[in-house]
Amino acid sequence: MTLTIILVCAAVLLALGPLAVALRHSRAVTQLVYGASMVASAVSFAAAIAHLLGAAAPESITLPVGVPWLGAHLRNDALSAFFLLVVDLGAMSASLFALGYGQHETASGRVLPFYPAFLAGMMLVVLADDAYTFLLSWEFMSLMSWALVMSHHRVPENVRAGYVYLVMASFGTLTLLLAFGLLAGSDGLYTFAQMRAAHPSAALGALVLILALIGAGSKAGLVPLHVWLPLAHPAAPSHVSALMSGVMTKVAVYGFVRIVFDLAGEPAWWWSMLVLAFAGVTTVMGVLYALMQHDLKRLLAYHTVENIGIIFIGLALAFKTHGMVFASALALTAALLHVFNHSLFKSLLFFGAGAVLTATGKRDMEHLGGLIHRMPQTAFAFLIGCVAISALPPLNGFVSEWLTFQAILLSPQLPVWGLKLLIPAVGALLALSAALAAACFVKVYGVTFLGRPRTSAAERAKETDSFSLAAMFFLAALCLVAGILPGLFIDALAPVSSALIGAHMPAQTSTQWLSIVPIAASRSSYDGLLVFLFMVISGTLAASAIHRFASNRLRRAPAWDCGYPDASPTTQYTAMSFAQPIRRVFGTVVFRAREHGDMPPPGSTRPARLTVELHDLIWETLYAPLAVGIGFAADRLNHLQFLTIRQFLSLVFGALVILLLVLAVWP
Amino acid sequence: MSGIDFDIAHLLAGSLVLVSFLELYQDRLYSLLNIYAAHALVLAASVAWQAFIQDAPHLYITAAIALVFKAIVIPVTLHRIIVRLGIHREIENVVGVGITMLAGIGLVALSMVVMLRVTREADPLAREDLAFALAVVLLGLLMMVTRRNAVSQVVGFMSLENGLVLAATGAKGMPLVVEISVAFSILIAFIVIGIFLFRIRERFDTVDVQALDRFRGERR
Amino acid sequence: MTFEGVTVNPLIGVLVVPAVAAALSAVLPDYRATARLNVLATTLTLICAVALLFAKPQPRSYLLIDDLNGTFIVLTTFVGFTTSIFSASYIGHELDIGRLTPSSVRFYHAMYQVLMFAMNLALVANNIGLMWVAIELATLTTVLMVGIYRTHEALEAAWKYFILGSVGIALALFGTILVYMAARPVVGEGLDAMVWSVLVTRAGAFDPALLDVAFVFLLLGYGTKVGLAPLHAWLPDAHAEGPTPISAVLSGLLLNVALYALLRFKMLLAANAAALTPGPLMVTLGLLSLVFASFMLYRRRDIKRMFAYSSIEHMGIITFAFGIGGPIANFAGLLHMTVHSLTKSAIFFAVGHVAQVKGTQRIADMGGLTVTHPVLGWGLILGVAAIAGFPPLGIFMSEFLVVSSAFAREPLLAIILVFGILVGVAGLFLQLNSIAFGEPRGPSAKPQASYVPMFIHLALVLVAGVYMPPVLVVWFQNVAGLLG
Amino acid sequence: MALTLDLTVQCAQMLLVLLLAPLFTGFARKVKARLLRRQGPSPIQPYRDLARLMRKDVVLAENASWLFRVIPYLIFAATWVAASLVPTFRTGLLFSWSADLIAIIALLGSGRFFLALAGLDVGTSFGGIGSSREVMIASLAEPAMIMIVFTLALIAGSTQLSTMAEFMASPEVGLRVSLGLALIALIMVAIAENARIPVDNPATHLELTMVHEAMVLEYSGRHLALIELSASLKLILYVSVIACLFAPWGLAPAGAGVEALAIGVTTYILKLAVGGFLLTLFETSIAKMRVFRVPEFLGVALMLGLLATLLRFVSGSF
Repeated sequence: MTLTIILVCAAVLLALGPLAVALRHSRAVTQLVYGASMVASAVSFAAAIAHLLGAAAPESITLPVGVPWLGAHLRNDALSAFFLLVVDLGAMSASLFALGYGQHETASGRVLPFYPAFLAGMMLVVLADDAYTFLLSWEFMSLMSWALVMSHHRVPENVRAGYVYLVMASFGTLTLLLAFGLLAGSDGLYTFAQMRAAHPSAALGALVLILALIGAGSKAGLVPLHVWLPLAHPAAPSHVSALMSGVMTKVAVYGFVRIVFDLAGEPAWWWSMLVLAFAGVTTVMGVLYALMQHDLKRLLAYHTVENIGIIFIGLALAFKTHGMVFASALALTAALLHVFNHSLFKSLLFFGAGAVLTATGKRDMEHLGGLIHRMPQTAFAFLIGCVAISALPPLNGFVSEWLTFQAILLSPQLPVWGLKLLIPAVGALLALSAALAAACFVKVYGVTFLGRPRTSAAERAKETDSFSLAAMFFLAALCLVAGILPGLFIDALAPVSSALIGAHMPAQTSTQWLSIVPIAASRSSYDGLLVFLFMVISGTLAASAIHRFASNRLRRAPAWDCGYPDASPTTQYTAMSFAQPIRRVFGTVVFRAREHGDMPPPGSTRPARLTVELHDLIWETLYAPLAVGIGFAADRLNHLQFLTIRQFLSLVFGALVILLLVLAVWP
Repeated sequence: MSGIDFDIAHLLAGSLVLVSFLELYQDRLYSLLNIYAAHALVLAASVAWQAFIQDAPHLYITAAIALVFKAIVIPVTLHRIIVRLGIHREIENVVGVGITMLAGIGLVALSMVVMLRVTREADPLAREDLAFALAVVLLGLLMMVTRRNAVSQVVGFMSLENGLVLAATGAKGMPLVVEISVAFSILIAFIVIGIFLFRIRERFDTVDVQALDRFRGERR
Repeated sequence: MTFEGVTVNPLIGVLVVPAVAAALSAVLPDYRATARLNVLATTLTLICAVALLFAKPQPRSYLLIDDLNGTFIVLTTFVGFTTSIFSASYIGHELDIGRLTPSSVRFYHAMYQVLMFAMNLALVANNIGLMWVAIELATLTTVLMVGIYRTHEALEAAWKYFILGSVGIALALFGTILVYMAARPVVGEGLDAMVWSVLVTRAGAFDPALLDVAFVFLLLGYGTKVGLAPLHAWLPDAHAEGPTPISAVLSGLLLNVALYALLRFKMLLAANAAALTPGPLMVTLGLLSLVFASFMLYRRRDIKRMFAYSSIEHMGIITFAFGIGGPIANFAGLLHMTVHSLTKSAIFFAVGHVAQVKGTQRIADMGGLTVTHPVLGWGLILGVAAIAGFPPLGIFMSEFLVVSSAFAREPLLAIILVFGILVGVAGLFLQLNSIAFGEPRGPSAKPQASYVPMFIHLALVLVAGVYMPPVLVVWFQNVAGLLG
Repeated sequence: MALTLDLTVQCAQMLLVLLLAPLFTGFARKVKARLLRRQGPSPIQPYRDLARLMRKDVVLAENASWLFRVIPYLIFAATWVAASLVPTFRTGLLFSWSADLIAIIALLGSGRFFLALAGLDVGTSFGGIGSSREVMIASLAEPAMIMIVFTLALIAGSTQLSTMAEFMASPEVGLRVSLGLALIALIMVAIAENARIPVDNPATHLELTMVHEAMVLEYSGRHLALIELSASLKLILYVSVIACLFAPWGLAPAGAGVEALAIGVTTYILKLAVGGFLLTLFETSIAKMRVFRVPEFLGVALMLGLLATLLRFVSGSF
């Protein structure tokens, strides 16, 4: 029953696209489209929750569209229901945000038709039950998001970003197509049920894993294949980049989980090592890139790469090759919980960035500052997002990271030697990236919201509209609830992990005081609620005691500036200067960072100039040579266009002679 | 099919290949046209002989077309066009004559190997004919590839077409042979008219295909 | 099919109507009348073709209707019909800006109908010699139409097309003669040895070696018409210099008809077990043209020449699909042929509008199409997305089937195929970015011709991508079985 | 009955830690002064400073936002909650299972996060210097700390501090190389986190060198008092973690009677005294490093932690 409701919602969303084109001249089209998509995703969200919490049996429907002799199979099992829940929650909040944000959208004619179709595409990917429907909705999702990225096409960078994104998306889809080709075999068993029944051999499974890792990894943003993500996400309008970062990457994770955990059969021992290596590198590189940025949305996009790394660390530990089913169940639950948490706080942060963008018209942090006085509510919601993404208690980011650490701690019993050495290293990388993430978000919040406004645009900023604020506070509240009562969410994930791995974490709600216990109480437990209550009580206790017994008088005075006459706002720390110590520690190796100071000769009043030179090594060593290679090949082949007729004839003649020679030689 | 008929047919087909070789050797347009006329003549003889052996009257029409149209009308018109275009004294050859001849020999050997390997139980005449026809076709193509002048390329194409007619007549009882040769004649007529009608001369001041190519689309 | 009491056999109708129309338009003085006659003639032919589908006449010695050419006849006449609507307004505009004279327009419409006649004849011909003559006639008419503008480049393109086409046709004739030679000892002399329906039943007994040589010549002969890689040289210039409706017909239909002829002969070889499988030949040519054409997209400066190379790329994919063989790949090949001709002709309609609106075909001089002409711009983007193989349009399904079935059988070839497709998509969108997006460049006149044909085609491609009518599926499947 | 006893012990623990913290800082300053052969203020001087600061009124910068005024209470709450969960004189505290060692480190992390934000809020460059250096140090100290936690968790089989302490007190812990490495790494991280001499000089006001002081430069009155108190709480937290893990003798077991608690308290105070003396001895014997040599210092700590974990992962005996 729930599946039909969800499909109706998807159909409504698909119908909204042409409707938006038809009504493009009417004034209320923005409100209509976003309102309708919010309602549709809300209904579908309710259906998904009903299915997941009710632990209902998987339903499936076959529509007569698609490959003629196959039809389109759609199925809503526990895994799909969870990811559908994540997609619809993101869609709902993005549409709510867009109700307010959409007013300021200049190219709304290019955003409205594709936005609901993008949502429908994501929902269908999660429900697809055969290779054709899966890839169709996967590629349709990419096409729609490409169109959204290209909505501000007058800016050349956006056009380039859209182009890189589309080429990488096609590359990813074709890799997945090869993976499905392997699973389907030569007589075309394309439905997932047939693929599961076929029980692929170990070698086939390994190849499918590699192809899925490349295909889904490129859409999710694993490091060597992440280059499009920081280009495309900032180029899209804010509510779309929130969806792309927070939700589309999760649909890519769903693709990986569905192919590798569900269809690819028994995992081999080295699978987790491969995924772990990719994940560890992704986590650290993502956050190091983010630290070097001063464009707000690019920084958040790079952080998506980091959090995808964390999710894939959880997935890597979730392979059940080592017989320790509970450890795998814990790791999978940790990964899925981080999927949910990340979609919450990443969307919240992108909404905040969107609100700042509309208020000041600027994305570059170096031109912002002091927004906490002018946009207090946005600042508060953004602060909650920053604390959550930096994995600090009592919010939800810490819970999933803590579970991942517990999964890592369970691994010494693993028989595989390689894992014994790789896992502590990845544990160290995870801890390092958590600390660097906290540093990065101190920079983001401090430079953007605190301090004094660095430009007049930041000075004239005003608070955003109520819809955007509603969306932001809705997500902030969810972050807090997921941080305080993680047990509820972990129990909701139990059917998913038992479907995929056959076991799930011990029921959390039975433990006292709603704390979460990964394996056994004696081993480790964490109680979000109590820690939060303790902090609130001790904080208010201290405040009231001091205000009653000690003084509560307060007066304002100019800040201490070592006696300099006019402390202009430019003396404040900027994003690049804040990251300078960390850049000096990590940057020289990872980005070949060099600083060139050029001091004026004594007596001249020319300002000194400090230039920082950073290289994106991955782009320069992997993608630039590829583009140069294709350009070179295109140039060489281009000469074939300008031959004389005689030379073309000699081509034909050569082909004929070669074929005849082949015939003569052939037995 | 008694021995003598086979030998004569064999002789005529072989001589056609020989004339094709001669054409390869020529580098002056006048002599090229004369050799082509001879080429058409031999073809007409061979088709007539085939008509006699297979006592298929319609082949006589093809022989007549070959004789009248290809041996006389086309060379004369081309002759007059060359004089009008004033290119009769040009000597042009892209690849050295020696290399062209060697390539020609290679091609004949290739066609022999391909064709003889093919038909063992079919009657020998058809097999021989096809081998020679393939040789003439390949030589015609070689000529088109190694010549720079548009008219000599057309002559190459026409000798290629003669090879086809030889093959068609060699295939005993093949219907539509006449229609095909008529279609080809129209095609050749188009070419000749094409040279004249498109006033290649006035447009490009020369019929040298090299000049023609300067006006390729999307100049580099 | 009774028609006011006159029982007109649709098979004859499909051929007679264009022939009569050609004669009439050569005679009619006023060019506007010939334009309307052109549209009327193509509508009548379309009706006959559709009628043909239901009243399946028995194969006769010269004409044959079976599942394979049933669909292609309808496709050809339909695209001919929509192109005639487009060309009516397009040619009118070309006349206004003086690129064509009224007499040349009359000549153009006559040649258009002769081309329709030739293609229909080639599709329904049962006699392989007749099929050869029909394709030869089609080549001649397109040569004349390509050269209709009388500019230097047009003449050079026509001349190149003429020479290469004639060489191709000569090779095809040699192949046909060889097929006859192979058939003669088994089927007996005379007409029967040229009748395809007889040949396909008796092909098992032919001499395999002769069939192989024949197929080589046919592959190279008709391959030139299909525009496969080493033989493609005429195609880009013919598309770029000829009038746009002719590029649409050339790209959409003539390539299909040539490939259809090749498929007829592939069926012969498939029936003969001993003959060398044509698979490897077609696969190599297909991959060669796919990868070659994909790389050529990058440096193109003329919009029509770019889409010509895209046609070569897709013909490469289709030939690869038939080369791979197997029911799924063959079905995908047939589907790809149908959907490609619809999409490519739609794109050429759009390109025709763009050329008229921007007054030039050079990509560097046009830009920001979605800003100046939103409907045309987004139509072109939809067309390019369809040709690049994005869902939910038809080509995605055929590429899905080809790649997945190919990877299961020959992984290495499938990887080259995927590489070619990816490079092609990257090249196509690189050019599209400069045409459709960014700041508007170049003049932007008001478009005359109607967008209706373009959007009809794209709607059909969308339908083919989502829901295939079952009757079409059944035809394609049993033809896929025949193809081996 | 047991619940009330546990509750009283828990409250006793929270109060004990709160009261002892300033004393411990005062004692450390006194010992340092004596080692430098000068008189030095009395150990209870910090209490007088706190009382003085509490009475003074707060001088806020014009640009300071509401966050600037809330942060001291947040930091104090986080640090106090963390400190109250560390077993000092008795293991098995009532609320010890609500947060394990990783959660305690994370609580300190959020304290540091807000302190860094406070530094940036005022909008002068001093706060920026302090915050950027603080997060650089934290970005190396935290992974080292997590590595230490991994080592200890693998040895003790749990990340709960009380179970670890009980395991450390039990005989089967034995002498292990990884424990030695973990101890050295923990000491180095403690020094870095509490801004002691080699990493940062707590007593200085020289802009170029200070890290922790730069962030709190703008605080005054009761806010400054709270931050000073949190700093000393954090110091005593680290010392008691080292004590309970690496010197667990005298820790009263879970249900122990009054006299066991008394022994526990006395040994705890003794351990504090020894810890304070050793800390100041180490501080006076070493000069402050340049800020950009701190990464190598903390790099050593991270390597030691990683080595300890690797040894632990590789085989049970290490």
